[in-house]
Amino acid sequence: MNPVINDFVLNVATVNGSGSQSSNMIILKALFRMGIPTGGKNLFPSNIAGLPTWFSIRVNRDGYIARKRDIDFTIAMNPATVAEDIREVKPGGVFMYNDDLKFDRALLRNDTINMAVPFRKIVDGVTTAIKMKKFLTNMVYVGLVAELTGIDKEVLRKSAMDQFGKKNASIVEENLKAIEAGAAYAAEHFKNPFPFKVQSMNKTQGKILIDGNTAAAMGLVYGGCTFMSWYPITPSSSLAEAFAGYAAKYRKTADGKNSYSIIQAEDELSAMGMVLGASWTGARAMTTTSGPGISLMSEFAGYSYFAEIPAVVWDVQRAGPSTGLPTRTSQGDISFIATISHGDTKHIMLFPASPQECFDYGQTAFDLAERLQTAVFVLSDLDLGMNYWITDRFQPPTKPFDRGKVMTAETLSTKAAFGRYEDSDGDGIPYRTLPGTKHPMAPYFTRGSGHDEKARYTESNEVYKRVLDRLAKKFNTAKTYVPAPIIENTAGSKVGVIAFGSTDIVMAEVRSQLKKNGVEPSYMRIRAYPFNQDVETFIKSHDRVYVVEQNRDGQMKNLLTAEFSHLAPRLRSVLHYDGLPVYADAVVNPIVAAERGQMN
Amino acid sequence: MNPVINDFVLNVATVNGSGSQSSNMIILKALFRMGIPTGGKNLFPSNIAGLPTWFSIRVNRDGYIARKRDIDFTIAMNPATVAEDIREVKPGGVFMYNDDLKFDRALLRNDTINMAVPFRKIVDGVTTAIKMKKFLTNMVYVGLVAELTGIDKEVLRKSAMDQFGKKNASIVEENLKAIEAGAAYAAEHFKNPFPFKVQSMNKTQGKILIDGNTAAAMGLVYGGCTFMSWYPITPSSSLAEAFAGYAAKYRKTADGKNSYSIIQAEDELSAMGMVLGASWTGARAMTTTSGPGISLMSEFAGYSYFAEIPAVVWDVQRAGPSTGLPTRTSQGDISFIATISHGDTKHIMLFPASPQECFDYGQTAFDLAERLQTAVFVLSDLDLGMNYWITDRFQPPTKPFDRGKVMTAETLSTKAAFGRYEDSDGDGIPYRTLPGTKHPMAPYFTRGSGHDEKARYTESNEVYKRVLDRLAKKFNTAKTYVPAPIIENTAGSKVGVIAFGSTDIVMAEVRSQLKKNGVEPSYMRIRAYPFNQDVETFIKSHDRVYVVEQNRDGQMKNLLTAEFSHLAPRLRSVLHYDGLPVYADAVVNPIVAAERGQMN
Amino acid sequence: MSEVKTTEAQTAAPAAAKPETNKLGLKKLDYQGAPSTLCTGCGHDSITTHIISALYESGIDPYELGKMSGIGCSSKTPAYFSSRSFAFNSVHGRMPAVSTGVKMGNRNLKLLGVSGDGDTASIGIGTFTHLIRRNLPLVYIIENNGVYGLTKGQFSATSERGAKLKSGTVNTHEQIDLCALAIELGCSFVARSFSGDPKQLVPLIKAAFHHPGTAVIDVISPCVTFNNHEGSPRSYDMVKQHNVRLQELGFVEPAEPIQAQYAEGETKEIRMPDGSLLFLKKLDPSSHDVSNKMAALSALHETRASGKILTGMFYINPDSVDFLANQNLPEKPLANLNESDTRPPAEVLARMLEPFA
Amino acid sequence: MSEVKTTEAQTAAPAAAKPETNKLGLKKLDYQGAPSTLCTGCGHDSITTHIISALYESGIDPYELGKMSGIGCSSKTPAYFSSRSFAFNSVHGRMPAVSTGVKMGNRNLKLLGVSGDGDTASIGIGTFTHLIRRNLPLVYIIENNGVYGLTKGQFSATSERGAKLKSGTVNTHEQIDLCALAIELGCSFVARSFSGDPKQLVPLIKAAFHHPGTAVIDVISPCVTFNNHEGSPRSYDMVKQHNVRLQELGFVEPAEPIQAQYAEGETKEIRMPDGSLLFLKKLDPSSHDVSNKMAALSALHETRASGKILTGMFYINPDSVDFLANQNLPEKPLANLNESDTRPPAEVLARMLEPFA
Ligand SMILES: Cc1ncc(C[n+]2csc(CCOP(=O)(O)OP(=O)(O)O)c2C)c(N)n1
Ligand SMILES: Cc1ncc(C[n+]2csc(CCOP(=O)(O)OP(=O)(O)O)c2C)c(N)n1
Ligand code: SF4
Ligand code: SF4
Ligand SMILES: [Mg+2]
Ligand SMILES: [Mg+2]
Repeated sequence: MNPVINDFVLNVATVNGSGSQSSNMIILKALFRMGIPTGGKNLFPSNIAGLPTWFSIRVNRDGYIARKRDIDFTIAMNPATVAEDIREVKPGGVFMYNDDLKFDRALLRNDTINMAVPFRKIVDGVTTAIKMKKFLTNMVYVGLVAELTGIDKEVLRKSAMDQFGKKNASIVEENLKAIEAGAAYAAEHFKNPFPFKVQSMNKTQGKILIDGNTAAAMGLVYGGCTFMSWYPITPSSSLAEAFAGYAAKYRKTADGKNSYSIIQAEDELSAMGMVLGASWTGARAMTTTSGPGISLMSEFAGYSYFAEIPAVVWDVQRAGPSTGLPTRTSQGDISFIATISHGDTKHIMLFPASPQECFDYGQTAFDLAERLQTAVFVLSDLDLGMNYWITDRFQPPTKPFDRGKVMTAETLSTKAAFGRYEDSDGDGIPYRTLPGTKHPMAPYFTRGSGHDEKARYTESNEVYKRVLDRLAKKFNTAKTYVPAPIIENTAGSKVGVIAFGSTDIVMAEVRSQLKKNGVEPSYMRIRAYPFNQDVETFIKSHDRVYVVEQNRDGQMKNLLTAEFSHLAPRLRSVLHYDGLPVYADAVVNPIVAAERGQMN
Repeated sequence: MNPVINDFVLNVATVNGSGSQSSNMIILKALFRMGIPTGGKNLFPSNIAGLPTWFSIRVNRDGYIARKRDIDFTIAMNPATVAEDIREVKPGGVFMYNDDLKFDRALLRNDTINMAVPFRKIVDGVTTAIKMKKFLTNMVYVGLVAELTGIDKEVLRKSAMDQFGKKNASIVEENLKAIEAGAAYAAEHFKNPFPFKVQSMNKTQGKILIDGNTAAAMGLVYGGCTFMSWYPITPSSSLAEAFAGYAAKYRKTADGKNSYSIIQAEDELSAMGMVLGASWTGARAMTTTSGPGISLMSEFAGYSYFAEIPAVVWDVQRAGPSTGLPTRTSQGDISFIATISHGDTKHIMLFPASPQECFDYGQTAFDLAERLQTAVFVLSDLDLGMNYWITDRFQPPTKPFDRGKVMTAETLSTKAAFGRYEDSDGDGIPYRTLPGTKHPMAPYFTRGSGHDEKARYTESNEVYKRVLDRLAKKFNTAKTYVPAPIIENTAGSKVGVIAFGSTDIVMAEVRSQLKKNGVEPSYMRIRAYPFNQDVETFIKSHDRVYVVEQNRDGQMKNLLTAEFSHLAPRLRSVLHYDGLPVYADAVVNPIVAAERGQMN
Repeated sequence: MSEVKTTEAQTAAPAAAKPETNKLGLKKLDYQGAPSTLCTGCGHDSITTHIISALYESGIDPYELGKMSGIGCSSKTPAYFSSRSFAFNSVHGRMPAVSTGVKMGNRNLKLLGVSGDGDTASIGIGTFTHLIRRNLPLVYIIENNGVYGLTKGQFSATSERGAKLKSGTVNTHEQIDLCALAIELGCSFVARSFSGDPKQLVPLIKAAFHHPGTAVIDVISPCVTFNNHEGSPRSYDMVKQHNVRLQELGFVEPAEPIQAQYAEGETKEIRMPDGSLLFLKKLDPSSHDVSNKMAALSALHETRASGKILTGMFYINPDSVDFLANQNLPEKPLANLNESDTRPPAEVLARMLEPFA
Repeated sequence: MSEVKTTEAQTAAPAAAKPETNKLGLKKLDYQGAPSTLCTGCGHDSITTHIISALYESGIDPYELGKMSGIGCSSKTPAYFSSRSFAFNSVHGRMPAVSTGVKMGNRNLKLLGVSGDGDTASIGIGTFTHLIRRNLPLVYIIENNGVYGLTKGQFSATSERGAKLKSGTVNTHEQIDLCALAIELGCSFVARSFSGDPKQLVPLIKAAFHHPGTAVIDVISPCVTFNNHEGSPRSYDMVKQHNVRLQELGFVEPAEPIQAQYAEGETKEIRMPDGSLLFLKKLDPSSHDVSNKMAALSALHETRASGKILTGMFYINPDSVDFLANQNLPEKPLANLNESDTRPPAEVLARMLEPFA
């Protein structure tokens, strides 16, 4: 039976805090550097050490690297989950396990290729330092996998060296020896042909393998972020910490000063208050958090909307509600953020679908916030933010910053009068002056209570309604500024599919499987709220439109329904919401079933 | 020209902090006690003293006592607003003003009956105590109004005596003299027939004139509220303070103890935390606040939903967003509360439309919260909560409290096992045990993170989805428990109108005016979310359904659209959102225009 | 609480020496919880062990204990002791607010709150302040490791100015000393201890359960993963080196016989309202009098500058009036009140409505 | 700030005696704001008057002043002074957080924060605590009337235990003394004053503008509508009766000549980093040394028990290091940085991406 080439899922079951992360990265990096499309996902627990952790690597020649449920090749290193790991392997798959683990060998299945490996013995052959043993154990399986699947030895070595970075030579040496020991063991003991092989391809030239949070941090450096106030929370902390790292290195002014300020606030509520204060002065200010932090920012979000102060809020969504599953993913904060805060509020949302867009929105979010003078929420999620994705190299942005409508002392002196909340251009967006502007007409009073066009306090019902109507007009104007959807129409198709954010990663695979089932829908990826004209046109030009999202209540579908109620009957939900990233079948099966039902 | 009987709007323009509130109440009470349908509205500023305040009293024989824009009879006591007050009087109306005010008499109109009254002179005739003068001035207009409109002298006297309650005799005496001085002046100087008269009727027998907040406080006393934690905020403070007053008087146990605890928390976030703690033990716990407080309760609202802990949150809505107009009304918190808090959450809302329902929901809200083990939000508003409404006397509730599914030590001992989040009855609602229950199976671990049916910590995707699905089933079950809509169908009508909460007060007048315009729609008053079957049936059985609400974004319509997307195209919005209560024309005109457009 | 004794069958151990039991007839084992998921060697796990000892020795009925916590590694620990007790693991920084509601709802529950230094001093400092202002009867244990353990080691507000993380980040902010803050705010039971010192911590916890008001015990509890490195002022080594223990402590329950193991003279005896006794034997004659608030504050300020870590009882006022005292609550918990206890008779409603007729 | 002098035309008053102007050539009138909408006689309005005096005498450029506040009658006052300055009336209890962002965004803005006792000690105590921990340079005036004025007179957290409202409600909670709390939290400029005492308050405000860090001034400011009744510890009469003024105060701007109006001996001279001088002439030789933190705390604790109200400078450390010092910010405010200041060159991005290739 000849082996499957460049198409399998490797799943490593270990315990967190055991250093398996670097072994997994070496394998992932090597495959990527062999030009093979690869995706890596870390399924980690919400504690620091000792609980089950799985790292899955999907290799797929066609570039389908979203989550795939069935597992071809498992490496079982964790006694606590060995029974479950045995069950999860696809029939005909490979179950390799650490022979030192204590478990009932009768559990081993006869429809899988079971490979016992004496890790302790192999490690003992490499080192006598007890402290090192725990970490070297994980390196052994790097060698085993490389040998069995045919990973290029030189590429593997280079990846290992990169991974150990500046660690001292002896440690690097021991790790490499452990890898080789694993490879040697495999070569010597597992002679029969291995069912899953890799072969170099050329699908990753000029690309990088990066997580969304790091990409976002780079994007903020280039997007002109000068103020970040944040509070630690999984899965958003790595974005803030990456920005702190890059800013310290690359954001020094000529005279060695920092062109930024980062504050770890006492909580998310204060963090959002600091953002509004800094944005009010004209700085590009943002915060990054997850669901629980967004809830604490509700009151200030309403202030940003009504007093029209720019703000960028990065929400790396996790499975809610409440504390929920801090280390699982979801797209569950959409309904909440769309109208967050009491009263008539509507907020701008961006839905990045790749590290590339996480990078680009580092500037786009600020441009929109300063242009529209309101809060812009960027809804990433744990899967996109913390897992590793192949993406084109980011190009340094050339588009100048859009600082929005700012009235300087010079421009003021050409005006007869100035009203902070005057709709002088008719697009609903007023001009603002920055604190410190030395001109008698510049200063104004910012408040969250009733105010007129001159920012004076008023309780007048006419003025209050006028301001609310202008804010609605401004939100409508936003449609012309926010990123338009990406549409791939299938000529003549009566069926459309809508997805957004990280769900997009599975959509190529979904559409190819749908095609095999005789369904060739048009596809629209929504990138922002409010929805512009193209979104309406797309829905209108199809009879049935499936809205695919990773939450229980069909939150995007509800927004589309409210916006285009005349088209609501065409919309149907395809929902996946168990905290793990969506996989192709979860989308294909319901659509095929519905379309089949449609036909007869 | 014979006078209009029992159909006019009196508008008193004064300055807050000048004690005009008691004068206005004496007039309102007298009219009410003459059996004439009357409604009183206080239009007050967001400060303590010195700013313009208007009190409008609408007398209407047909019982239409919602806000009416045109003013028939104004009493101008405030120099700062006299020009505006002159403009606002209906042609042919009466503009009575304090002659001591300094303003340009040329502003007085010739199409209104202008009546100058020398208040200082009249008051000087009553007292020499300078401190008293300011307060007695307002009493003078009580006499003027009574004399001119024909308010029954005895009824007026009784109302004045009640109003002064336990004040010392001499003060009461002086006030009565000021009233009489006013009446005498009118009798002597304004001989020609007055255009607006009142005549006793019998429309208020056995009724009371009360504000929604006080009614709610009484309802909480009878509804079994044993714990209230709150933070002062307009327009909700009077609800908490009324409950504190009634509880102190009427909620003493046999041995003189308090059958309740009230805590003024340091902020609304802590207040909601206290509610959850007390509800968790089994106490009927609630908090009362307005928009800004609701925003601060976002995180705990999600906890209440996911860990399934009862809570009652009274939201006396005010004009938002942000600080907004603290002393103006709106129904603007609906979208925010429906899915408040991050993640997939859905919350139960009740929409009281009268002081009677504010009273009833004092028990209903707790019954629902304990039955469904979740937060119940009661959305009142400033108009319903702080203004005065004629309503039937409340009857002491006889329905026993519904304490929901509580497993006692006794019932536990009949069970083989107990799981706090087990759906043993299949309606999605599990059983809970109260802390302190002395049985080995009783104790469980309450958390906002992932948990299984036995309340054990888990990050399993299957269990997480199962819990989310059960919570959705529970929310569906809620449809059978929450108050059903009140429906008045017009046989054969293709048009329906939906309203809810305080908007209902204007609907009788709206429907009678619509009828005059040849439009006789069916009317449904929604009383709760989630919507039960009757709501769907109502929409389904009409081609065009107008959803009338007091917010800009059509928040109820959006909820209906999301819930019944197949019926969405039938729904149309009629919106009024300027912070002042809705008036008949604001609803009638757009519906008539739309229906006329429909016909041709 | 009703007098019903726990009814579940005692699995009698026939042969082995009859296992030691407390006044409730429970074994220490009966106060265990689920296995911990914290890092091996984490200070919090030692605190859990000492909490178990205190509960067991005090003979606290697990059914009457309410375990409250916020969010963090520390706040997970209620799952690792007394699993027969109800627990409420709330949201980050809000344990004091939830505990206030719980105590009002059921006054018979003895509340033990466990929180972290991030949970208390950063996001939770507002609820901490107002808990003390109200003086809610709650045993408040802060498991203080100077960092946010669960979110991988950022500084918390209690970390010393100038402290350095493994990543090299230096803390430039003023340190919050939760004990000095609690004393300034009027807290009537303030102590500090160390996760590795059961002889000091167990008596403190036992005394705290008898205190009429909020009892704050700030326990230094090293985070072996993020704040136990060379030069960290919170590592096991540094704490052991700089720990200055103020007193030898002993606690005697009301009914317990007093083994006179405390030498005369330097031993201060503090009688709690219920007659239980806390013995404080000064280890240094010059150390301050624990009933003198200003002396306690000065002692804390002086040692802070010196780098020494003062542990033991700082300040206690056994005559403190707790929050319940002026709530005039009935014996029967509010949670158990029903229609008959709360619904006024029909004519009361008529009287209420009178002014509105 | 750039050296551009204010350019708007000075309306020269030809005939009348040339009106007094400050170093900027501005009249006191130029520091007025909109008419107040507070109750006549409200203490807050007097504080506004004294703020105007301090701004005028200090010659603070209205364009460089940022007026920050939370929500309450007190927080409305920024509208009633210096209407040429930008103002940010934020949400209840969060002025310190917004101010932190404002100062980072534009370091050249001098920030004056006005808050109420409810805004600071109840909902805002968390942001107050962490503002001090970070030591943000901000003049923080608390207009303290012991109640929530704007929501009609409920108690705030600073009201004395046992105080009684007109409605008869008695405060049973522990009082928070914001000055003692600030000192304990490490604030390096803490003073208390009284709305009716400009001779004390004006120099304090002027000194606060020169302080390198957070400067807290708790100003007792009677609410004539809800807390000025017989027996209220915060009424004008009670404050006048019990006010114990610590020092005669004088403040001299760096350039100003020192009129030697301070007697030798008992006068302490505090030199601010920019050379300006705060003179403190003790009115009672036994009163504490303002550079001694513990002495300040003891003085506050003693007087609290006595019912006396101590006012004046409690504690000051002019060598305090403010939050900006270790932020390593460029001279040019972050608000004014654009592509050229913030975008690293293209090859930097290549270097950043290197580890991910
Ligand atoms: C609103 C909110 N913000 C942030 C978090 C993320 N979070 C979880 S634990 C923690 C800090 C815990 O630190 P500490 O209280 O010191 O406990 P430790 O882990 O050190 O024992 C944070 C910030 C959260 N759960 N909720
Ligand atoms: C989140 C929130 N809660 C409550 C309020 C209502 N509120 C407005 S002012 C105020 C208290 C003000 O008291 P204080 O700060 O002492 O100022 P004062 O009016 O006494 O000057 C409150 C509770 C609000 N605006 N926002
Ligand atoms: S991270 Fe630190 S605090 Fe958390 S469990 Fe590990 S050692 Fe304990
Ligand atoms: S209510 Fe009190 S604080 Fe508010 S303006 Fe009036 S006197 Fe001042
Ligand atoms: Mg910690
Ligand atoms: Mg106040």
